Amino acid sequence: MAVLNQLFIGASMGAVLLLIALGLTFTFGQMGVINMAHGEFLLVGAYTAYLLQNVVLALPVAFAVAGALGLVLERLLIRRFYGRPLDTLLLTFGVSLILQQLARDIFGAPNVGVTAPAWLTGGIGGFPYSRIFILVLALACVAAISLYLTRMKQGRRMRAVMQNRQLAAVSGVATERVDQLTFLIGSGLAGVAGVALTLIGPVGPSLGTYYIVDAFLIVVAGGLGQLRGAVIAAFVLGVLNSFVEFWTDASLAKVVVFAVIVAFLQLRPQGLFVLRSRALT
Amino acid sequence: MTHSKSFVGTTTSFFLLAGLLLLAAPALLPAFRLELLAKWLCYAIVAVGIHLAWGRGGMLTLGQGVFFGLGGYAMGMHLKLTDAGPGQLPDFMVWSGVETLPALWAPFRNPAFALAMVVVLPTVVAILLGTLVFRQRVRGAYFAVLSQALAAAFVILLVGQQGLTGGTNGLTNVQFFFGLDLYDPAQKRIVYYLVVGALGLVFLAAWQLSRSRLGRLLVAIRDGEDRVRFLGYDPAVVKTVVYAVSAATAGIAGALFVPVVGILGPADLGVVPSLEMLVAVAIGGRFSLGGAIGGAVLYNYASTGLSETFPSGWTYLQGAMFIAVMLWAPRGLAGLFSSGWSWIGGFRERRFPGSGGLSSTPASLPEPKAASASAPAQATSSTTSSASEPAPASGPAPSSARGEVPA
Amino acid sequence: MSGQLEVRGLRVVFDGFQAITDLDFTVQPGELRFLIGPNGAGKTTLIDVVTGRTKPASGSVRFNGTELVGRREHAIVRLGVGRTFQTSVVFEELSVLENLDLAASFRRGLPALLRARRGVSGVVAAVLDTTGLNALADRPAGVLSHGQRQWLEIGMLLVQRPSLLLLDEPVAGMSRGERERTGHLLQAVAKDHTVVVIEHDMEFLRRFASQVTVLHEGRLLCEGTVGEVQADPRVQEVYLGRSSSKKEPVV
Amino acid sequence: MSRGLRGSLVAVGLVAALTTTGCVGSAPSEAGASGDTIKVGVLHSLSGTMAISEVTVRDAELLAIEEINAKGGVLGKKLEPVVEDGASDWPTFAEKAQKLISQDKVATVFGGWTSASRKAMLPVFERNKALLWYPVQYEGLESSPYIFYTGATTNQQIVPGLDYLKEQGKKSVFLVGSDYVFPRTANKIIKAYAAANGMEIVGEEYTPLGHTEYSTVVNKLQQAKPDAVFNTLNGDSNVAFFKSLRGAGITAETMPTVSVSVAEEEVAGIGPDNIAGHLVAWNYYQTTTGATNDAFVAAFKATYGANKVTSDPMEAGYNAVKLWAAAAEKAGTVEVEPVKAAAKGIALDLPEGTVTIDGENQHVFKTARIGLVQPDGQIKEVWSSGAPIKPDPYLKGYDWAAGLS
Repeated sequence: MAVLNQLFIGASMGAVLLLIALGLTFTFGQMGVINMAHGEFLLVGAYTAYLLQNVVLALPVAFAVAGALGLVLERLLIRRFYGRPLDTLLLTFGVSLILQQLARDIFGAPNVGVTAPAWLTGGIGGFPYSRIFILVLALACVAAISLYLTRMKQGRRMRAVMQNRQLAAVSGVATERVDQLTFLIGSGLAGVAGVALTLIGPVGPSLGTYYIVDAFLIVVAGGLGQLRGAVIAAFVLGVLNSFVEFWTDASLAKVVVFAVIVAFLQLRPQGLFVLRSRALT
Repeated sequence: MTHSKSFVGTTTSFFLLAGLLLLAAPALLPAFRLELLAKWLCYAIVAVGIHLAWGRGGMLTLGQGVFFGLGGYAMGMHLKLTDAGPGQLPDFMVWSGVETLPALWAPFRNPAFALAMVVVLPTVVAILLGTLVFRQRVRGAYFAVLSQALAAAFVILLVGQQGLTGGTNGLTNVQFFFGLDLYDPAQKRIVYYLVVGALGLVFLAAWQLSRSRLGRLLVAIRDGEDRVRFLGYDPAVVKTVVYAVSAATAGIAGALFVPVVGILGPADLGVVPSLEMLVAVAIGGRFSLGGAIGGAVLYNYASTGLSETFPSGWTYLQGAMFIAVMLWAPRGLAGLFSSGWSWIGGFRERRFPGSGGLSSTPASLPEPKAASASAPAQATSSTTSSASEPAPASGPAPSSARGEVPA
Repeated sequence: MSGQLEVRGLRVVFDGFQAITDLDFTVQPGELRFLIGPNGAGKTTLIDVVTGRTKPASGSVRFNGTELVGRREHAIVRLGVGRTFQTSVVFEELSVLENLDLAASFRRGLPALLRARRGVSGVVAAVLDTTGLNALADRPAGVLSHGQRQWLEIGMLLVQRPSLLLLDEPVAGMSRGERERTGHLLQAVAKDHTVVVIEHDMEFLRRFASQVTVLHEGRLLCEGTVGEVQADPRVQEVYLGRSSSKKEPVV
Repeated sequence: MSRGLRGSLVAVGLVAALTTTGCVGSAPSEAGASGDTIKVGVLHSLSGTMAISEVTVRDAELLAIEEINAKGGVLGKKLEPVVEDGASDWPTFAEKAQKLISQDKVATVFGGWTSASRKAMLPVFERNKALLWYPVQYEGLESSPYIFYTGATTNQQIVPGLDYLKEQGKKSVFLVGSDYVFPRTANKIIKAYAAANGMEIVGEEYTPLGHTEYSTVVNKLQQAKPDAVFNTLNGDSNVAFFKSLRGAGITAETMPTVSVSVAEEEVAGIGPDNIAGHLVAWNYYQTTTGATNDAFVAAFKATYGANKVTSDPMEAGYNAVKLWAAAAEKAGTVEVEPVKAAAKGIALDLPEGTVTIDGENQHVFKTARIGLVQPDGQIKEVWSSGAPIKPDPYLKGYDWAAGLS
């Protein structure tokens, strides 16, 4: 029973990791923007949920709000930085500081409460409904994204740009539009993740900082821009973390997970899945 | 070497001036400010290492705090033991209920051992991580993220071992430094001079390294790692060596930080402090040694100054500062000044972008360019071409760099 | 003279796509061998395998009897195998002289590398002369013209004194005069090195090549002198027939 | 090495000049106590992870300063607060403390929250013979001659909490805490207490500060099935912990928790639904009865907004200012040594009741109160020690604690 419970906990941790990393597979993985402000997009989603006090309604609204903010950021700043990924790190670190302080000034430094709907409180057989909800939400997001990328025209363009920007550009794809869209979706997904986080964790100005390193690690372990990779990495690391924590403690679990990722990158330096590139660097 | 004799003169006189100012500072500043300056200079020492690893070698090291911490703890452990006196336990161990000195601590009573560890510990960790990571050609953003995660893991480890490390509190209340009473401003001044001396030495070492063939090789690796491989060099070795040098530098800075500030805790070594060390260098100019040092001092000066003037709102300014520098001065203030300089000296030829001569500063491109005119189209890369490597540009114009980010 | 290259049973697969299939290929010491074939024939892939950039699925590559497969790039270079890239790769921030010096120093140990360069070594000076880059020695490589870059790259190869040189389209994009000079340079080099050149330019081929190997779709199509190869109907088929839907410039 | 380097040299030169002039320019002004005002330092984290807790303590301290000024100030002079940001970074606390002392020449400093920040500041105050008022409950085992502790020490909060559990017949306890000095010391005390009082500790879990994933800890709780949980988690972690607890269907009826770092503010962030029915141990609640508290709550809401709550650390910060002012009035000066001497035995009627400074260790007498979290987010007192408890930071008065310090 304890083991079964722990397995479920691992899966649900994986789902959380997946949700927070999904947006990043777009902005970091596909566009190469080391977006340190990703955590603050989670924050935007979380505060959206706080303002609406309705988690379900907040999901689309947070997607829109965070997405719009992402678009603004892309238009104002990030588009000047394509091809300079390391610079985006510092740029977005600045953005992250500002957004955090804004949150502090608008909503106050203390945590705020988000009331979960009645049907998400409680659980079944020791499995909390909120966790099941997050699991389903994560899988739904993955399904939606892969449908979008494979079935929809815009999504296919996105993949084309990602694989070969110049070829896509000369084939008539408006790469700039695609960039905007990619950033919008990536940020929007972070907003959705932020809403989900309100079910399980604190909602305060520091929220983003708690998740940002984990999110990056998932994307790295999964392979840049690889949806499959991110899904597998998130669940494997979630389950691994939960069991190590169960047998030892939370601090050690984090260290072990890091060690495993470094060891894993010895075997697959580019993460689980690789997009081939012919560039000589 | 294209610089003229008169230029060498200018260079030297500038550094002499800066050195003199630093040496004269104790006479000009009250003890409290001098202490701050000494702390900033510790960060300046870290900056020298970051300049080497990042500015020269293209290794975006987000975990410099780890090495800073290793050096600092090695020193701090020794100082806590001497403060406690023979046979006594450091204060935090008493609070944590530790009754016998942990075996890990015992050798640190020996000053020679502790001093050696200041350099050895960071070097060994850097070599280990570097060997693992660089051999597998993990680089760019991957390396950045991994080094950041290293900082996160390191802090968790430190915090979790309270009896061994002092936990979140870290090592506090260090009073004596090899016989110097740190509570006495006059004796503390000696520590300041030590910091200045260390900075001078580290500076000279970095200068020599940059001038040497290894320095050239490092730039070559930054701009075209694969190409260097086909010149018969193993970039992994060179990168690991330089990474270790930068780690040792950070270790020295951390060791000096302890007597200067009197405290060292995980809060100074984690993800955010490590990022700040990097940001300071970016602001000053990562391609330039002087820029990196100046950036570290300036950034920490500003952060102290701003937080004194606007205690509740200085985060905005800090954030805005990063954005402004990245937008308008991606090569940092050093780059800005150098453009200003050449603009003033209008007689200077308006150089073609990318032709920074022997300068460590690419004249116009913020990110080091790939060495190639364009990538060999028929080569299927077997290497980690990651997102953060500079994209191969088809010409020197910055705009062409756009969009070739291999996903 | 050493520099014998023997490729046996080579197979290279990329994600299920066979880039090279069962290739046998031999170059004798002192030969100046040209490698031609349409796009996707596997020419560059072959060089990539020899220099350790790409790992083959199976097969062996022996250089003077030493197996190269499984060795890392820099180790292969140290065995005396040098290459250039299709489009020249030089270090733009370093001067021409520094580029050459760096290439020439590759056998130095770490302590020696820690010293700054003093003066110009004999071999570098000689190559500066050979490549005609003397006047530009102190200029950053970033300002060089296309042709000058190609020479610099060949120069970087020469200062390393490899016994086998693999050149990937060394005259692409060069003016007529530049090609001419490059051709003579190659002939001079081939006197005491083994040289393999990938080249499309038929005129260049006719003037400077002795032996030509034609690859097609990852297989060896034929080998022989320029005349023999040009006369071979299969070569004409490949370049002009149905399979040559790609716009491959055959001059 | 031409342009870039030369530019950077200019940068260095400029920086050096800037630094020197900047420092000289802002060098010591006139002393804090001179002129028409008395400068006092207020040093809390206004940025970083600790801002979440410390900002409101600053607010409470500023409120106390305002109130004192409205009544004519101290010794006929208005108080002028110099607010500094400790930025959740311990050396910054030390640095700012030094700055307040040597540059602003403040008469005293109110500040700190975490033990780490206090430990960092302690040598600065001792070295400069300056005064710090520290307003948060802490792990004890300290008594600096230059610090006044207006929050609870362990025998005023943790021990009463344990007494209460024992009274309720709880036999087995599970310890959950953040990984830092306060929870570790507190749990050491709890284990000693349990050993002496026939209680069993069935588990002990530490999580990193800022940890937000408590499913596994909760699973361990479910396996261990303790009668009660003693919770020393800090800040944000509480939110995740209580959400996980509720998600797993653990209620206060089956497994009550006693928290020592969860006050009214944190309850709002956790969501009252998620924690209602659980216990907390403090010395003050917003609901504490008495006219002084009513006035304090009213004043706080009037100044900072009707939706604001008051909490124990805020009240302790507020008290610190009032106590210092009273001591200074009594001493007739703001000089450190006379104020310290005058502070001994001062008793004031403050929101939590009568607060007396213990001359021995510079802590204060406090009434212990166990509270039950209400669904509206307020905390209802369910048990109290009746009279203020004498502070005993080294637990010298408890036999079972003999081996602890």
